[in-house]
Amino acid sequence: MTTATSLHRDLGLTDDEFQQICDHLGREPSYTELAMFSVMWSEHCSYKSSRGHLKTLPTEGPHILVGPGEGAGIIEVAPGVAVAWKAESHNHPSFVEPFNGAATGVGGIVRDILSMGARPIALMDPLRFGTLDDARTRYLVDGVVHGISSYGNSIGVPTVGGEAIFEECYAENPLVNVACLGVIEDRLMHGRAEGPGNVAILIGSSTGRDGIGGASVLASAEFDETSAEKRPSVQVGDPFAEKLLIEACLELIARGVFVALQDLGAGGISCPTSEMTSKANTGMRVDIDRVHRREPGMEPFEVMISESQERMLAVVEPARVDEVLDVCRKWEIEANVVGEVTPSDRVEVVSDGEVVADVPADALAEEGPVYERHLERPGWIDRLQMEDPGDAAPDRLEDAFFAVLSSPNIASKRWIWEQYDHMIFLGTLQGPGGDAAVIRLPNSDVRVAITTDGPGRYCYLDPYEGARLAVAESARNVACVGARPLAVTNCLNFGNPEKPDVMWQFAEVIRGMGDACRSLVTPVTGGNVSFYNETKGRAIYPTPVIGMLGSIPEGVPARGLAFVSDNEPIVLLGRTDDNDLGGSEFAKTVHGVVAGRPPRLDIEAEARLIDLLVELRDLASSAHDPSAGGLAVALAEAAVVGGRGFKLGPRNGELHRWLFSESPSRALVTCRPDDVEEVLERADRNGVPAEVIGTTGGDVLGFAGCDIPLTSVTEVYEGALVETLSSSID
Amino acid sequence: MSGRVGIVVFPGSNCERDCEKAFRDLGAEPVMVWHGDRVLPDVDIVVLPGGFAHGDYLRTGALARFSPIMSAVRSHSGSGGLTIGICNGFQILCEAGMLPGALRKNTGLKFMCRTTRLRVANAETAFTSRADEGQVLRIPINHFEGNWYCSEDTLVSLQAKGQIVLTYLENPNGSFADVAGIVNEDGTVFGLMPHPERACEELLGSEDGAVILGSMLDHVTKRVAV
Amino acid sequence: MAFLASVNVMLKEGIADPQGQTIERALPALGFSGVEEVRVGKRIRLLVDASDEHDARRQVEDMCERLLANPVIESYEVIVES
Amino acid sequence: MAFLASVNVMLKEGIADPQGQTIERALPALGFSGVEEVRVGKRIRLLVDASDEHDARRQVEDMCERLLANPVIESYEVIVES
Ligand SMILES: Nc1ncnc2c1ncn2[C@@H]1O[C@H](COP(=O)(O)OP(=O)(O)O)[C@@H](O)[C@H]1O
Ligand SMILES: [Mg+2]
Repeated sequence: MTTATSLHRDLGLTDDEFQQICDHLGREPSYTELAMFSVMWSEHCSYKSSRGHLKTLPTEGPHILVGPGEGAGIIEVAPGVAVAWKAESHNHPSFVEPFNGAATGVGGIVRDILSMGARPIALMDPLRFGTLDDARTRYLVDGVVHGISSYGNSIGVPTVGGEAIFEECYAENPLVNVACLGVIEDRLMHGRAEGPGNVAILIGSSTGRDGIGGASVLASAEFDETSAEKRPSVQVGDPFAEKLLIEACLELIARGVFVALQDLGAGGISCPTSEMTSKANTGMRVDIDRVHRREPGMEPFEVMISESQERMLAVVEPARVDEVLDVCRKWEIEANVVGEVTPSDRVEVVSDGEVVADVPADALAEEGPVYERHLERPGWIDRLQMEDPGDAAPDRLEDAFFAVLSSPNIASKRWIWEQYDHMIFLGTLQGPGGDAAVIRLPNSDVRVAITTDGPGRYCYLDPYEGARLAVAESARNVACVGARPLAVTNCLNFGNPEKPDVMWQFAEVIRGMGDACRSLVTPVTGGNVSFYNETKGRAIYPTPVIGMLGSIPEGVPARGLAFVSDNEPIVLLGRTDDNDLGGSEFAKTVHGVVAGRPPRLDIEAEARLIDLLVELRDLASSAHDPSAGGLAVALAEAAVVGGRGFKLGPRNGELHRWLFSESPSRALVTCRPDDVEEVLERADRNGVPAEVIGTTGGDVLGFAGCDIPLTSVTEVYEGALVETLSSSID
Repeated sequence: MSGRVGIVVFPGSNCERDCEKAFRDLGAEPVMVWHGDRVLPDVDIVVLPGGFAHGDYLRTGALARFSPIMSAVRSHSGSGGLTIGICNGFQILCEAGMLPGALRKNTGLKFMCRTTRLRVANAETAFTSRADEGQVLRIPINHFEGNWYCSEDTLVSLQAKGQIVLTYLENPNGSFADVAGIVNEDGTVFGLMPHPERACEELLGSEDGAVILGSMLDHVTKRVAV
Repeated sequence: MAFLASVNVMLKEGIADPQGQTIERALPALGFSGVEEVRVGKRIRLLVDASDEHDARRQVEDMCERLLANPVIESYEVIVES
Repeated sequence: MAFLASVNVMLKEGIADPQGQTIERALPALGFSGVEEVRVGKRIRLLVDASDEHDARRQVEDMCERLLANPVIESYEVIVES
């Protein structure tokens, strides 16, 4: 074997890690082995900085069939009905090449879901960009949305929701997260290469030099000018190949052919060969000459770490190999036997009859380095929290209202979601535009609600509180559509973990997320960590994106955020704190300030509100939670989408505080006039403050003392984003 | 009411299950037909569903027209059987020359998924008998290449022969003469960009799609009865 | 013997080309004035095995007629190098 | 003075080209054997106002860098006729 010293640094391994590798092997690694370790021990694949903290998260509950550690979490949403739910990030690749970066991000999360044996049935795309006055950002937005649209639409999976948030801090580190929901059609798959003598079949696209060190290296090294050199390693997505891969695998899963199945993502074929064997205490002999290639003259190490898209590795009993190859032929997709499960605990790689790698599977998959990174509460955060939160009264309330409403963070995201097929499968009972999407599972009446939320601003001001607020809002959003929050997936986007303040933010977010999930009994079933979202030393806001999944009993009428008929009482549930303007959209857009403390959360009050919202399924004709933009925006959205105005009763105190405060644990509900007493009574029984603040109807938004015509509000809400983006270039 | 419906599945089709559900809910008997087969099962109606038949690389529907099943589809419609091409199916029918014109990229150069309002321009066809002339239907579109084109002369003759069946009230994609759906001269082959199968259930926002799918079933069950 | 062939597929004259128009609209903002009649089409390159250049051209033209171009809206030209 | 320019934009070597691969896989079924390395790119034609051929080329190359091509994954060539 040709060995390689010092090279390890170029591959992102520290001298110390290199020593550990030598210790594992009892010798210096070969070139191929070094490459395999470099991808498997990268931050992206090994979670070496985050593992210790992630362990503290609650992961178990009555509905959780599979927790973290597999391709996706598995949740039982109704007796005998299980779904897969998982989020991933594709931030760096999307910055380098927005269209393909986002497209391959979708492809990756879909294969995660598929690896569990589930059919992917819905996608969500939480996005973060810089501000739209920058042409490069507009180009990124256009490319990312087009990439998600082109990939998701052609594999026939609806994109039913997401987020689009624009802040300076994301200008050079846009966040492209994607979450996917799947349903187990036949049987749950596991990534365990049981049974020595079984064979490994590589299914899908041919292997090229795509992303040699792509995701791993890209996602594990801070950006700087030299990143240009990494560009040729951009991976191009092939949605058609993915579609064939999905159908072929699902047919084979239904036939019960697979012993084990895993996707190839970051780390290429090194990942499933080591992880599947490590889990099963087996080994694998891989003959890489049998890996179908797209390019001639590839080195063994290139084949082992290539991140060519649309590939899966299946473990199959020898007797059923032909069946697998036949089904793949029918779906016009390539498949080859590339290895065999061995009783050893090692991954052996053979090329031209020569052993080019021979590594303990555990060393690659399980025994990577774990770092207790130094963390420290930064001094700047105390100063920041002391600063004026920007809650002073605006000159004119109406101007402030329109300023907030036309902020791209608030205005309708129709321009984005109309580019996504959000209807296929005839299951989207509620698509983009609501608090959460409601999906009816195929061939059944079981309904689940999904949403994603990640208030980076709050987390910047106070990572612990911000994370709790993120969990609370996501749970509230699914409760608004009548669902009981069940489980959480997440995507944790942070700066450089080698910096003590970033690591402190991370630890605080984990602590906050864990506490909130414990209180709301919504275990964390998995997720993804993306570090090094930092350019030239400038880190993004700590941005944990929470993906909440909830279930709705059969036969419950779909409930949206829109005012559905005139003369209905508008009930505000929950307490409004006039001082909850820190980090608010009002403070940012009207005063240009992001400072102070985020809104205060009483998680018990949140839990009571959620119970009430679920209980009000039969009575409430609409429900919507005031979040970014506060009551003013929530009321406006309900009016615009419902096509009818409202009139509020008079109020004393500073109106702008009441209207724009972003206090959590609140919701607006409407109901038939005869039901209002019952609604208030139930609120009282649940210990939730409730107050009738107005009635629906008319063609004006009647904020106490300030009437605004619905038509102009609609124009601004629907038009603002399109306007700012229209200068965007394809 | 019955009616045997053959839904052609190309490798990249993705609306076949939706079509199956919509037709079954209307009381029909849908069966899936693999594009690689050379013969159709005994069916009254053939559906070319939406999707990306072969990834829609090069041109939408460009490769699908060469699928073995397509000659069987031709003779099916040749002998009076009904064929409907929805979205990608419409594109395939144009590429295959079974319908006039071609479909280009939307003028907005964006994929569009939204509910559109359609006017029934001809209610005398086997695909619109349940509608009244001029009736407005709310049915979603879902495409990047729905911008239908044909020559002026072709358009004139299509109009003269009542082959233009559906037009957009608000043209979303630049389609020539607001055309959303057309039939062939015999009235046996119907191609449209909107997805009727997505509008057959009140829960999904509209039941107007059932007007089209139901008309087809009326037609074939009548024929069967005779 | 293998010949390298290139095919240019363009929308026919008179058929509106939104891609071209979009680029044309975008160029002035980037400081390019005086650009007109922008048309966007496809370019396909391939290696074809043929007995001679003439045969290669014949094959590729045949591919265009049947697959690579749509005669309703597109025109094509074939370039063969040896 | 107006020059007619053509730009060929192709994916860089080594970058996967699913379109080309799909067409290549399909051709044999249509009776075209022996076709290889199919790559699909863009062809852009435009009229550019320039002082001379050299200036025209300079302008168009500039457009490629900034708008017509995606330098991350695509390479381009410019042909100027007078
Ligand atoms: N990138 C996107 N893709 C799809 N839908 C989006 C996207 N961004 C926002 N949306 C949709 O717009 C609506 C408003 O989003 P948001 O303001 O985040 O809702 P909330 O405040 O209830 O969390 C939601 O229904 C969301 O799904
Ligand atoms: Mg909400």
